[in-house]
Amino acid sequence: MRVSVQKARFDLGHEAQAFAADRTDMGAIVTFTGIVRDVAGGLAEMEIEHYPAMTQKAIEEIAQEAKDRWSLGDVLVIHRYGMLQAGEMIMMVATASRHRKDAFEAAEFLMDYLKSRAPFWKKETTETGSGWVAARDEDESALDRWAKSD
Amino acid sequence: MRVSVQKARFDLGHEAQAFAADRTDMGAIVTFTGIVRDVAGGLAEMEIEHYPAMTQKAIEEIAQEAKDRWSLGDVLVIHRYGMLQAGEMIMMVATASRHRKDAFEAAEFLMDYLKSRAPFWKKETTETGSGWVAARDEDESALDRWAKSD
Amino acid sequence: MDVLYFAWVRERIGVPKETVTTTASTVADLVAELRTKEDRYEAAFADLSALRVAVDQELADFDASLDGAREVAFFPPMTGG
Amino acid sequence: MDVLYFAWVRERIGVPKETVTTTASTVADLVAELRTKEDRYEAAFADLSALRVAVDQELADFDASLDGAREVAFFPPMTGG
Repeated sequence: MRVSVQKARFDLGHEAQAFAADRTDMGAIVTFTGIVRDVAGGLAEMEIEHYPAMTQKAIEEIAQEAKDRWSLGDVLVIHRYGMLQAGEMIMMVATASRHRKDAFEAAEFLMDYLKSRAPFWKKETTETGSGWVAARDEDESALDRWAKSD
Repeated sequence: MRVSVQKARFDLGHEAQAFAADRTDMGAIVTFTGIVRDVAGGLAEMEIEHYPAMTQKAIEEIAQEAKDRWSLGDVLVIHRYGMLQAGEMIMMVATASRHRKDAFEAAEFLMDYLKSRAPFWKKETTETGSGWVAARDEDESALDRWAKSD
Repeated sequence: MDVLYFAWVRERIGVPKETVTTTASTVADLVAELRTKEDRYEAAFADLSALRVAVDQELADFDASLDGAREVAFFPPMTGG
Repeated sequence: MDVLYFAWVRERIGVPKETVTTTASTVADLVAELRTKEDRYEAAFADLSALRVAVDQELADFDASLDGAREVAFFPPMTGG
């Protein structure tokens, strides 16, 4: 398990290949990559603020919960902060498992939790002004499906 | 949309990076990679047979159906045939969408269909002999969730 | 009509492809015809539930018509991905 | 006690962090105290449903106890990923 909260860019190709390399025990690798999308008005830049003392720990807890709930060989989470341009990669997760169902579900779980429970906030600046990205109701409700019944 | 049925190895890193590059309109990229898993007895090699006249067309139809059912910016499917060793990548899919739900669902849909509807057959050779990999009941039943109600 | 075999069906029949002259109107009729040919066909077609079929490179059922068909392929359930 | 603010909460309050001397026993008590200080606090805390809180770097509810707490952070709903 590796969790990296970083300002620097990362190379999806390099990370995906390194994560998948020599996993002869794992048949399935799923990756998710989040990219800064251009918005109406033309995105000039996106600034990602985070809560340094909390971020790493919060993501590690989420990743550990994924490992507890699914049969995973490995988990990787990279999340950037700072100033980003349209088209730049914000973050990625990767999961490895024997069968594809675990890898897919764990990656979706990680994304649903990162969206609403990891302490990041995004501010978009366009030609016409700037504003904080609002949380989407459907991101909050996406968490419901992972609620434990016990 | 790109579908490649090939004997040659592919570079997940290169493919993932190229697929994601400059997608300023797409915020979410999901990839799935299938890897030859080692099995009890020690896998010597895996041979993948396919139906050349049908494979490309069948996968293109599956990819087109994914594009019809979800809001996708792009779809990539690479599937190898021939002789593979443990740890080698068999295939990958990649999907791009504005929001993560479409990319995840489309990638799972593609995988469920490729597993049971694309004309590939796997033969494993171990130190103790060789045999055709049997289809798993759960792969067949995985298709049920994509059944159209109309 | 070209008849193709893949995976263990190919191994049991012994050839990947053959040309068959037939008046069978459905896939099931063709299978019935082939089964009477030789033991190796009987061995390959003994359990139809273990087989899948494609007519002109499209997945089909065993009761599919062969009217105008140029190529029929028999194989076990697919294991792609 | 250290009180931290992020995103638009930070912008409204005007500082990312401050040290507050308080006898508040819950987060809600602390919020009530802060709101009486200055207009900028009232502006930031006007709608609690738009706010989230962490106590010692763990997400918490507004009725969470501050007993032994060293750091409280206020921020809008998170938008990671």
